[in-house]
Amino acid sequence: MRKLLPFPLLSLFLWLTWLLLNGFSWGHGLLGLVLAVVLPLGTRPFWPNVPHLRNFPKLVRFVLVVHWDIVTANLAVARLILGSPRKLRPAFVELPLELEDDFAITLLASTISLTPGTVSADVSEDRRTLLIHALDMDDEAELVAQIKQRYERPLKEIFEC
Amino acid sequence: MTLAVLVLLPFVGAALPLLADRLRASRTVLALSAALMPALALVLLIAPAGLVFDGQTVHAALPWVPSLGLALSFRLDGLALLFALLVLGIGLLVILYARYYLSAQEKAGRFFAFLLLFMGAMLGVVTSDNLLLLVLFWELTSLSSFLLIGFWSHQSAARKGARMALTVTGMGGLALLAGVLLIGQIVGSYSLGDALASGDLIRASELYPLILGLVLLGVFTKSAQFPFHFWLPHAMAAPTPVSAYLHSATMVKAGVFLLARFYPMLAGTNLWFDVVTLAGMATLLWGAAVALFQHDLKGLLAYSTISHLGLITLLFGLNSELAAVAAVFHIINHATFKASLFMAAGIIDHETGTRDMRRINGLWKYMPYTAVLAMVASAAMAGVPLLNGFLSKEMFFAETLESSRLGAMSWVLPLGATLGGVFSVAYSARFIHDVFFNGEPVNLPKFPPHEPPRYMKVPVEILVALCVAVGVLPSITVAGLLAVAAAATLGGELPEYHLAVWHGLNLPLMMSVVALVGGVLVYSSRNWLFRQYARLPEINANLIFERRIQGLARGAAALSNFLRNGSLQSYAAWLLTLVALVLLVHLSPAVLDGQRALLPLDGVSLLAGVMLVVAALITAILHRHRMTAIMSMSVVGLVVSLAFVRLSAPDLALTQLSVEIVTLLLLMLAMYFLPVRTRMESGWPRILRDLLLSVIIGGGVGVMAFAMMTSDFQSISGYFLENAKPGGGGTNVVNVILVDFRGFDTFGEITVLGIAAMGIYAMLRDLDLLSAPSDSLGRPWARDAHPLVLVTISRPLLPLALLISVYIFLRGHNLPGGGFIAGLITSVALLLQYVASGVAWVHRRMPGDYHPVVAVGLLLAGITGVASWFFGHPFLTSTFDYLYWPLVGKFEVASAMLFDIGVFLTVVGATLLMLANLGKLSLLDDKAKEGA
Amino acid sequence: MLEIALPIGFGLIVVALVLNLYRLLRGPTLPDRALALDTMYINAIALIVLYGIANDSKLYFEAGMLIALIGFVSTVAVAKYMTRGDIIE
Amino acid sequence: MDTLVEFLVSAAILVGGVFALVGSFGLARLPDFYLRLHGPTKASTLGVGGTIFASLLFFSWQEQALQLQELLIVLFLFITAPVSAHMLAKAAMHRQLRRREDTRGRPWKQ
Amino acid sequence: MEHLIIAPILIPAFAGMLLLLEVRERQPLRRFTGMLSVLALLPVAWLLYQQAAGGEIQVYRLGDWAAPFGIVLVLDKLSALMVLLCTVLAVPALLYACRADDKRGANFHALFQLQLMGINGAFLTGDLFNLFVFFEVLLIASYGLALHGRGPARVRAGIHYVVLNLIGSALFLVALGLVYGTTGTLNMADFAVKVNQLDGGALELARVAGLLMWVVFGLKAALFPLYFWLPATYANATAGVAALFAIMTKVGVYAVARVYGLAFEQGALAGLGRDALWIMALLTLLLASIGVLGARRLGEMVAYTVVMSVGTLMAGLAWSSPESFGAMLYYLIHTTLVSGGLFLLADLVARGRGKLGDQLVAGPAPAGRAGLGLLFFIGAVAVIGLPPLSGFMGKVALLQTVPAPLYWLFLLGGGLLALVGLSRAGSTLFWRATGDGAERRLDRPRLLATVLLLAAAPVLSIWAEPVLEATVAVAAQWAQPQLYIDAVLGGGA
Amino acid sequence: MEAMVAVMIAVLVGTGVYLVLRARTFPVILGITLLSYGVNLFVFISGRLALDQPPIAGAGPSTDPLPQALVLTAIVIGFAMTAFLVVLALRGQGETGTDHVDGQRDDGGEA
Ligand code: NA
Ligand code: NA
Repeated sequence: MRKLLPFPLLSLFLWLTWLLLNGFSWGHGLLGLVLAVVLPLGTRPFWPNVPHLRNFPKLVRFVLVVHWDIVTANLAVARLILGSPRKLRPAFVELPLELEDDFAITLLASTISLTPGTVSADVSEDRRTLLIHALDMDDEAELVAQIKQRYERPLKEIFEC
Repeated sequence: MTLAVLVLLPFVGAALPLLADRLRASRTVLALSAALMPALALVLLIAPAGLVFDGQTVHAALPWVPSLGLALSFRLDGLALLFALLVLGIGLLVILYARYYLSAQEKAGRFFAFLLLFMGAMLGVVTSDNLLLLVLFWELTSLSSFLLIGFWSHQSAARKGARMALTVTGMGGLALLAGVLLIGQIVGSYSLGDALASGDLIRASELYPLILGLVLLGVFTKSAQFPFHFWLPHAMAAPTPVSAYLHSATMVKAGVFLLARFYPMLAGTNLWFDVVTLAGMATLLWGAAVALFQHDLKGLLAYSTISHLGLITLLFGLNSELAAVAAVFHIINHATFKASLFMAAGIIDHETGTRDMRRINGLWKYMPYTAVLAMVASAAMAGVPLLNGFLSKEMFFAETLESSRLGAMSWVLPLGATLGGVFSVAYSARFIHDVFFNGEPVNLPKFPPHEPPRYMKVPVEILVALCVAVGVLPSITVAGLLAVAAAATLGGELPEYHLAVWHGLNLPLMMSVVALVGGVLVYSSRNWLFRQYARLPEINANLIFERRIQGLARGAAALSNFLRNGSLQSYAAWLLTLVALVLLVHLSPAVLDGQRALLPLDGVSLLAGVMLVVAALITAILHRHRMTAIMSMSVVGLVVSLAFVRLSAPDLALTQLSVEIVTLLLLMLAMYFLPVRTRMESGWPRILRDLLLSVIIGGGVGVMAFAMMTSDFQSISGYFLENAKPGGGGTNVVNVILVDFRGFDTFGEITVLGIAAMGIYAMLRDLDLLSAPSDSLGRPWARDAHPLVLVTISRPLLPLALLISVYIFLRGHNLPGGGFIAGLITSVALLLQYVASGVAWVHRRMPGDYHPVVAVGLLLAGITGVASWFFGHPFLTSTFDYLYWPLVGKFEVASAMLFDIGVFLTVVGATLLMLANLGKLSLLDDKAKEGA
Repeated sequence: MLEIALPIGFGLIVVALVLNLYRLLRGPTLPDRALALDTMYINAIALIVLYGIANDSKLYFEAGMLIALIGFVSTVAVAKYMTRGDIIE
Repeated sequence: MDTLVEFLVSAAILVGGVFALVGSFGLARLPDFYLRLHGPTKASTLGVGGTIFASLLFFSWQEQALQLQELLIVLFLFITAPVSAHMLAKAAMHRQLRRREDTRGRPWKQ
Repeated sequence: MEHLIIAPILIPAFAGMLLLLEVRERQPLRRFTGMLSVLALLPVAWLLYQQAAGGEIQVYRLGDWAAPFGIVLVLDKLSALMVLLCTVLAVPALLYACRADDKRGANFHALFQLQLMGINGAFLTGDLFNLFVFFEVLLIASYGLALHGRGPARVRAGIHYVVLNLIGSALFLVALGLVYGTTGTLNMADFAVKVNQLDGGALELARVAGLLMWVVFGLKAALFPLYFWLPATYANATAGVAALFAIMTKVGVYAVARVYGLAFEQGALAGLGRDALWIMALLTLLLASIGVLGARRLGEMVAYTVVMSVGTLMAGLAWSSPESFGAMLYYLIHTTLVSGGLFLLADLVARGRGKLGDQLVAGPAPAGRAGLGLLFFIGAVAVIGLPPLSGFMGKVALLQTVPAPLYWLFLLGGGLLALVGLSRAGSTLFWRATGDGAERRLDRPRLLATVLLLAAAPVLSIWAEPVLEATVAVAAQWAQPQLYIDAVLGGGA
Repeated sequence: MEAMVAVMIAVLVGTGVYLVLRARTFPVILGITLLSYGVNLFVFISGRLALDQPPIAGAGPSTDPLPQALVLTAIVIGFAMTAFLVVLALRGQGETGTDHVDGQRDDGGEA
């Protein structure tokens, strides 16, 4: 099983994608399954080290949180953009990373970018710090704490521990 | 048929000396091998000659190219016989002479081969019974003489002389060809017999002056008539046997031969008289006068030859039958004495090592025997009684007195003739006196000179003997031959004439006497004359000609380089100007007569259109800021894709979008090695010109587009819409067209892609390029080559993109998609791996040579096509069926899909072959930097 | 309702696109232009999706999906060019 | 079409359009690159998201079956869009683009 | 046997693909494959020619779709002749390349085969868009081949060649858009029928389409003022490639002949662009012969003779009588083979002279000077049109069938200029030699390839009658477009 | 709509022509690309314009599919040609040391 499905999450993801694309039918279910197995196997060499999913429910919860944040942040940022640019308080913020896994770090960076108002600008060479640009920052510590609490910690629980 | 064989014998014979040379045969054997075929030809000539003397004309014909009217047909009449005898007879003597003349180091085999080639060509000219064949042999004489004159190719003079002769006579030959073709048009046949019989027709034709001009151009160039005489003296750079043969006895006679041959066809008009006579007269006088002043022995003889050819030409021009007879007679006589004189000159050159008469003096003492022979021949040339030259010259004088065409000016002709005679005597006297007497030799390279080898003199002896025999007993020796030759020339009855040494005391004899006495007087005042001559500016025709040719070549190069100036901008402007002209001239408002209803224009489309226009204009305006231009061009691409969406072309939208991305990758790869900015280089005139072209062509194409869109038309497309599903098994008609109806186009298209990839690979291999060590702002490049976020995201995208590719591929037959787009998506996903993780990383995980992928893709497409043969169908016939599987249900299997997989693989292979190798380029550069 | 909402939606997005083009032309820096192009691609997705709704057709979905999936590769290439010069190394 | 559905679809379209415009407006108007970088995030999240939601509703209603295909667009965009932003930010920092003077913190050297 | 007609396309195509599969660059294997392919093409081309000579026009329906809906290949006498000619040229050209330059870059053999595929496809197709596709196949392959090897001059010429042809391709597409947009078809025969049913604006657009095609084909054929790319491109290509390129200009000539003969010989647009082609052809002839005279390298000189021949041919074509067309075809065969041979010879000479190459300045004598000199003499005589070789026959045929004073003047005058130029060149290269050249001895296979091509001059002369009969027969069929149209569209197929 | 498409084509062809006539390989590449866009659109519209009539059989009225297939082929070929030209430009840069279309060095000399 391990050999056939080295990355079960990926396979699941691919299978669902296939079904989303084609709609469900037995034929596509089968074909999608085949593809979901074959494609990760075929691209196996491109995956040197991938973290294993530890906690699926938390992942679901994380996704929902992020979506919620996207919506609310969008509203907030829209106000900022439409308002006077002078009032903006831009800042570069360095976020010390607790995450160690590349994949998790990337997910964190992406999440930060997806939620309006912050963009992850760089990852330090030692992968200990994430540079973030914020559109309008009130207090650096607060922002860091918020990110750590809402995104980094869940990610750590989902992929690492 | 003997005749045809006879003419072709020398050509065969040309191989023999070459063969002998190969076998390292002695020079005697070489000469014998060369002489074999001409001798045989001469023997074979005996039988037909008999018939000719009986008044018959012998014919032989082999078909060759009837479509062109070209046949290997020969005729032997008196004129042809006369010339055949000269060609073969003198040819044999020249071979014998050359055996001794050529030194041991020289490539005698080649020499004799060329000589025989020439002999064959000459024989062909004189015996042709077909006008085209005549021209063919005519040009062959030019070509073979080119080889002979240039035989001593290490000498600049020989090369130049050869080229000049070829150029001048070649030009004449081309003119003659044109003339002959016109004659053929009038006569309706290229048979010489037909043409000769159609003289009235030709002379009456309005093309006659043109024909005459063209033919005479051939004649005058070949026979070195004024003003085309200048090449002949420079042909003297040839070995003397060649001069003796070509430039006295044969080739230059081809011109006057043609006058004789075409006499019944072209002569008899005033135009003929005026042109031919005047050219002859001018040549006669010019040649005779200049000959006297030559210090080169062969130069003197060459100008004398020019002069005598002028005399013959003049005779033909007189439009009198007797004059024509005299001309033929003088041809014979001149051939004999001039050939012997050249040979004598060759002997002297051979024995003294020089041909400069200022150094050669008093040879009488050292080689009396040769001196006698040369003196007799010179006397013949001077027209001394009891020698052959006297007889024909007498006839010539007589004929000049007969003509009344010039009316009150008729005295000019005899006066000119006499004057020519005077100079002729003078230069003959110089040849005798200045060479054999006139004190002691001066500083000869070879001293003392001796008599030449015994057999080297034999040819001279024979020819001199002929001069004397004809001169003394013309009626026994030459009368018969002259009669048949003259009769053939005139093409009818011969006029009354008598060949005798003594015609009584008459005006012609007086003219001879005047010439003799005058000549001696002129010669005796030579020192004064030479001084006057030396004051004249020296005219070296060779130099002038060479300079002219060089100037011509320079001019040609200048013109060529002006047009082909090496500037792509100029070439492209020519091309586009042509297009603009087509549009300007042919695009009338009439094209806008369409009645088709217009589609409404909505705001979104309008704004999108404006965006495209703006982006395109910005691309053009800001093209010097390269990155900006690339970005604005991407906008154009995006809007074009959106336009395809809007205009019901989802397949095209997908294709355009994916191509767009790959193209941008490509450009970014290239930009690493290219300057980021373009300098302002075009001046305003050019920019305005280019703007004009852009406006005309862009506007024209736009107008045509509008005209097309607004007019209705009938097309074959209904067929595709109807048959896509039942016949092709798919509902996406575009895809069915691509893989089925017009699968062959697609086969070609993927081949193009594959070839492009191959060509790109070939260009990239071992290409050294310097990449920029810093960015456009002068900063060193960033350190982070493989950004973490990019790397991490790129990896799951690979299986995802592959999944999407499969999806796009499978649905292609029925819905937008297909192998091509799927292939591009896969390629982009793979390229992303390269971008994110680098070449080395990727190549550790997958083979880096994409040639086989392209090959397999193309082969798959090809084999799918071929497979239909086994079902009895043509290439690329597709088949499909519906299969039922439990659970899965009904699904379609089409051979076209296999073809589409071929497309997919080709696209993937080709794209990666191009871009991955382009990406690798920097690795080489890095290595180079490390090495440095 | 939809007849009103759709044109307005189209209008909003097209105006967004025009603003993107403005930024692309205006620059002033290369990253600005690249960002503008990237945004245009994204707005184009929205446009295509709306077009699908307007025409009640799902045929245009793949075009949007294609941009979403691989459109960013262009931006990545340009960004990599700006930082490293060499996009494949 | 059900009025409620139609209302929801219309609303989603308008939300999508507005956020797309706001994002692009920010891109056009904000004073430095790093600020402008925030604009497209709107477009790629709520802008596209709104239209996709509209599309989902619309086609699900039309075909009376759940149509989730369009979700893939959002999904893919969520995967890829942050990478663009990240890479562009790195490019901007490398080029040491001018930032608003009152920006706190400093970009990293590349 | 019915599939034989596609073999001239598929044999080189598959050979090219297999060569591409051979990744280890085993040169002998590659050479073997390439030679095998061209040698297999020889009997195929000959058989096809024999079939076509029977008079029946064969139509091959690709994908089993009838014209005008599917693409058809059409084998008539003209296309069969061109395919045969291409094959005959390809064998020595490849032989030479195998002994000379094929290793100087990657993928030579695959490119060579696919080039043949493109050329043969262009000759055989009966569909205008498919003609475009095969044009692109042959062009992209020719780009690769033209750039084979190294050197700035080659790249410079390559850029010019490629860019001009890219513009040409764009123009061709515009023309095809107009063709489809007015007549609604892409099949050549169908187009010929439909174009005569047009009127009004559509007819005007079709006229522009036709004229744009002439421009495009004129660019391929290298007519004035579109020939400027040719001398540098050909002169800088490696010898085998240049020899093969001798047929490339003829593809342009063929394309004009094909489309003109079908659609514009008679009917609504009869004589379309004929006068312009005539004038351009004459100017080409004149300027190219001036170019021959002014050339500074032998390769360039030969390239200019190729342009000269294009002028000669196009004028013969523009005269548009069956007789002149027959004569033109004879000349086409002659000039293709002989100029191919001269390109090889130029390379032999250049190699023999070492650093000086084929520059027309005095230098060391190449090995085998006498033999090479003789070959040059033969080639020059043939190219100039002097008797007794094929050029003379061809020129006489053309002069007889194109009785236009200006043409006579330019053809004969051009011959004279070429005579002056070539005699100077020959004299400089073979007579003015100083000392011995770079190579000790001539390479036999290279010499053989050269001799094989130049042998065309005497062979075509000796057997001028059968060849002329054949080309006249080709012309007779060409002059009856209805035969072609009926074969393609007829029988309700 | 037709007029706007015609204007688009005109501008694309016009700018393409202008850029093709520049002296450096890079603008020529841009020009060829723009020209291709314009020409592809031109071929495309030879089937006339139609809104929301994708050429899917059995799905209502359909626009002319043939030009679409032709343009697809043309796009692919155009891509191949552009790629070749780009690499050729690099080769030119590498061998002549300049990106001038005639290989003229900026100092006026020839490589
Ligand atoms: Na003397
Ligand atoms: Na690289």
